[in-house]
Amino acid sequence: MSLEELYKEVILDHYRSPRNKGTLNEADIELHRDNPLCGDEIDLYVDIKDGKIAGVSFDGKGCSISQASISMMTEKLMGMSQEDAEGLANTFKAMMQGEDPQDEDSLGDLVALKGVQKYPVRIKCALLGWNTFLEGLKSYREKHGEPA
Amino acid sequence: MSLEELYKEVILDHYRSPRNKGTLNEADIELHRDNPLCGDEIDLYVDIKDGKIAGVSFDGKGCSISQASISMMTEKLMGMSQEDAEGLANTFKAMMQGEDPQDEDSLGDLVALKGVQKYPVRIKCALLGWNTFLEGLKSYREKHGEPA
Amino acid sequence: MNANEIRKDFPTLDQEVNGHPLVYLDNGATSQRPRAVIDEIKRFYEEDNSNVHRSVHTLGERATLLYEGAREKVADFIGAPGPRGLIFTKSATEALNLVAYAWGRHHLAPGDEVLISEMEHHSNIVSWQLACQDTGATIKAIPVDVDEGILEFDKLDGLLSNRTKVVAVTHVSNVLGTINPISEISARAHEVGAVVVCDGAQAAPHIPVNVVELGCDFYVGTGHKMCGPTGIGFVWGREEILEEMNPFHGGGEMILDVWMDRATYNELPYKFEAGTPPIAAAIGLGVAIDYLNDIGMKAVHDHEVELGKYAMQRLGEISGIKIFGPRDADRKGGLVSFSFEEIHAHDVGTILDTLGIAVRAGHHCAKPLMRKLGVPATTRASFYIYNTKDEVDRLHDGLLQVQKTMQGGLGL
Amino acid sequence: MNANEIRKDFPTLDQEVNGHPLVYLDNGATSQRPRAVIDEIKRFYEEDNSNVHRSVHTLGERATLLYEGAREKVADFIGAPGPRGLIFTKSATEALNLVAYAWGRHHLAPGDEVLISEMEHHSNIVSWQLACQDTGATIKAIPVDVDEGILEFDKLDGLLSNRTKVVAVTHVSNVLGTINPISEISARAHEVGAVVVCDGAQAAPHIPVNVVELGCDFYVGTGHKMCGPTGIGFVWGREEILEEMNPFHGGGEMILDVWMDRATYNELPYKFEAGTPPIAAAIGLGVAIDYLNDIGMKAVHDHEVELGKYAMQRLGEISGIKIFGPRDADRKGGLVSFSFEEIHAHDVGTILDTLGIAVRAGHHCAKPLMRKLGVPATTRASFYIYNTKDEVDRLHDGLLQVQKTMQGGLGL
Ligand SMILES: Cc1ncc(COP(=O)(O)O)c(C=O)c1O
Ligand SMILES: Cc1ncc(COP(=O)(O)O)c(C=O)c1O
Repeated sequence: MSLEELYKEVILDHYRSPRNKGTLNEADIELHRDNPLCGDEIDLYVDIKDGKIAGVSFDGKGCSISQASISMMTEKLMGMSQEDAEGLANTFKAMMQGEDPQDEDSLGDLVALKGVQKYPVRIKCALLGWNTFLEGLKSYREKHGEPA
Repeated sequence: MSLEELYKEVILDHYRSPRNKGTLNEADIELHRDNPLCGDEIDLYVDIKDGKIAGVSFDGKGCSISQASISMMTEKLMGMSQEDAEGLANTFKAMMQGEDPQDEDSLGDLVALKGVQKYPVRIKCALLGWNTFLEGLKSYREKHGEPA
Repeated sequence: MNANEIRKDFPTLDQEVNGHPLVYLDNGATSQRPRAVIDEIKRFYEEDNSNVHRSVHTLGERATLLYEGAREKVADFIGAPGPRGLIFTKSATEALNLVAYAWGRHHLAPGDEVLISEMEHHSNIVSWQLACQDTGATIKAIPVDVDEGILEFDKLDGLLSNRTKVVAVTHVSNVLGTINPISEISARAHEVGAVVVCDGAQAAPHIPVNVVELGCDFYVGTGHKMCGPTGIGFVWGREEILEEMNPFHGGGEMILDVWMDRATYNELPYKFEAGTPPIAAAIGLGVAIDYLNDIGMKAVHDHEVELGKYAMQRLGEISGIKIFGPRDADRKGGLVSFSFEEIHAHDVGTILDTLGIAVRAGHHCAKPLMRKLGVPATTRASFYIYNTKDEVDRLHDGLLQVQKTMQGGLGL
Repeated sequence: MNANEIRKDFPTLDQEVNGHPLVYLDNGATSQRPRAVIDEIKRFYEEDNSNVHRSVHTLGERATLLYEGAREKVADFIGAPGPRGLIFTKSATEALNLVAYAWGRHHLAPGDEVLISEMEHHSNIVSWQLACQDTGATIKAIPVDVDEGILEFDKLDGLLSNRTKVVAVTHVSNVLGTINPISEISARAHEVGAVVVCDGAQAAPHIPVNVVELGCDFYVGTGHKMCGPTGIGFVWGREEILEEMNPFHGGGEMILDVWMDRATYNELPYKFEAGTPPIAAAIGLGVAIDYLNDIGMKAVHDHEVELGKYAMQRLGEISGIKIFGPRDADRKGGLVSFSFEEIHAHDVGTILDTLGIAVRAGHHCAKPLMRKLGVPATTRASFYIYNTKDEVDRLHDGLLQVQKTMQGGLGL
């Protein structure tokens, strides 16, 4: 794997200029998680309106893979229905675990992270934001009596 | 090592017809020892008069190596001075530990046991009687105020 | 399966010992290793050698994939529901001690009982003795029926009670060859709420094993008796039990975070694998398992039953021999323990060695069983996939020579 | 000594990673193995493979002689008075846990203190934490002077008291490279009657070691960091202390006799080696020690000091880099830990790997020290006998590339 294949320009771009960084004042999901292996940390904020993701932001620090992955995630999730968001998260996880999902096209730019597969230790970095989102969504639904 | 080299006729002879087997009624040294590894057991009896070994016998059970070694030992020790007996025991131990002592000639028939060297686990069998004798001699001297 | 073909995969077998072609019948102590295992260890050290888990570099990732791949193979091999409950240790002995420490020290109390059997290996006796010393619990043992060579199963109910916290029994006896009825024992033990530890050191190499069918809570094995390297063993445990257990060794890899005075622990199975594991040995064990799977464990067992039968027949022809264990070769692993009234086991072993035949002579780390059998030691011939009937014949002839040497004139 | 010649003995080094010749600078995690070690493991498995100690057959005797020969080599290598105090374990981690269990659990009590240091590896922290949990003792730590990268030695007297039962300190820090003044620490610790445990995992591979001069009571090492195989470590202990200690694991080989409810224990060192040991790995370690002795440990250290100096100089040229540990390369082992304000260690590690350079990025199993240094992780380049100044240059250039990638445009 060459440097260019792994550290694709789009990853570096999101790392250097993260999108949706900051806090949301009124968030339905607000969750802090970290990756004890490398010290990566994230605070995720999601605002849900009418079953759709009306706002999403994050704060945190960590390696380029985790930060770029989260930044790209926030862009993607914005405006999605809960179900579509959950589906996307699972598709992304499947790709990172080497499963080659059928709907990989839906991932768009996120496919840039595929190279991380080769570094199993780093897969956890790429998944940090997504796992935090899925966990947050689950608690949100339980709180609101929706089927998990 | 061939069967004939290891199980020399003299060893088998002592094993089948052990010399000086039995108890001594009046023994200065009387000691029971065993080799926990293989279950060999020995009772050694030594009668000392005027610094000389006036009588020696043994009882016990075990493998041919331990029993032949003890039987040959009793023959050799009979009549020896304490010092010579101790010297012989140490010469024998040296040989068994692969040290090629200068006075190996003094061992006579005992040289037949040299082949056991190749089987470190069995060296303990060959030494059982001798170590028991040295231990007994040491206590005897301590009891009688002689330098150990 | 063809033992004569299989032999060719085992370089050690192709040598002379004391001027005779080697007959290796000490597989109960340790098996030989096929070329595939030896070559993979060499290849690993030459190409992928690295530490596992926390490396972000290429060699580290390769080593980690191989090591975790080996874990999956072992878990599959014993029918475990998944690899998370499969912990690598250095030996079956360490595996039993892991359970006796990490579970035993935190669950046993005065008045509690540990039920083992009279046919246990020292590793499954002394490990529990030490746990009992530390906790005040006591040991009981299921007796052995010496004539039949089996556990006195009808005594089990009388021995089990709500005081019984652990039942720790061997799957296959290393002295008698007996295959114990673990699933029945598990069922009865679970009725009184005891945890079942099964020592599979002599089973996993020789018969198909499925921990779910056995119903045990812990299952222990060792690589060096099953074509794998020395220095690698394993214990599988039910995940629910492992989850709530204390760790065993403290160190790297088994933690999530560490402060000066406390730590949080990693998920299964890493919580129980502190420090750098025996990486190359684990990978070698994975290849050994591939090798055994290629043959098929049913075929392995069938071959050993056949050899066992033949050995019982040929050795039975020898006057003055006493054979221990079940008479029915179908009901036991492929080994035969025996003794002669007048000849010490060490002489048997040494004379056979001068004839190029390697067997075990001694107490086989089962002193309480020796006492029960009324002998200081036995001689044991234990078979594996590469042994042949010709070798059994060599053993038979060798034993006649032993008798000739020890009892008659040399007459060589 | 000539690193370019030595390299040829290490097959792993002769490969490309991601299209670049491998630069292996992760020796702190594990070293590579010379061909002599790999070949001996193969030869042993092909020719002498057998279990040790209780076999009376030829293969068993050969294996036993090789295994015990390895013990003597290790004992000599660390200046031990003899092999009886030298116990083989599977790793340094197991070795430290052996002391924490077999000594710690039977000598610590509420009110007692275990004194470690802030620069310990988790293996020398968590092992004692678990012992303290079981006994009610507490842990204290000698602080680290972050600027100097050394222990605050003047704090030692204030920390030691008659409550101190154990002082457990690393000989060489795996993060800072600091060589600690063990003989002074031993002397002071002995004044208050404490037992001294020295973690030599990062010392024995790199500097001459003499346990008598160090004055410690236990000394721990690990094979895989010193050219030996994985799965083998050791602890040397003073015989008087080992004699009166309880055993650790219960099982075969560590006993003299066993009854159902009790056992008597074997002499040293076997009392502490229950079960089948990592035979091949121990024999491989013996060959590794021959290999290191041929070079000479003084020469090994000199080479690493030279490389360390050169690395500090070249890395010091890079803007924005922060280097941890003693500035004076003479006073430390051959490793350099560093970080960049704006770049995560994992990105450094991964990008270097794409350039064929293997380093360690992470907390190095030393989380308390990371907290003290105020970083979540560092990058560590650790050297060994086969590393060269050219490789340090490759590291230097690689780090410039890391900065370019992470901070600027790609500009490749
Ligand atoms: C200072 C120190 N102590 C202990 C250990 C643990 O050694 P092992 O890898 O043999 O478990 C290491 C290496 O990881 C170390 O660097
Ligand atoms: C039944 C049984 N349990 C346990 C062990 C100990 O296994 P290991 O040699 O891996 O310590 C053995 C072998 O010696 C055995 O036969």
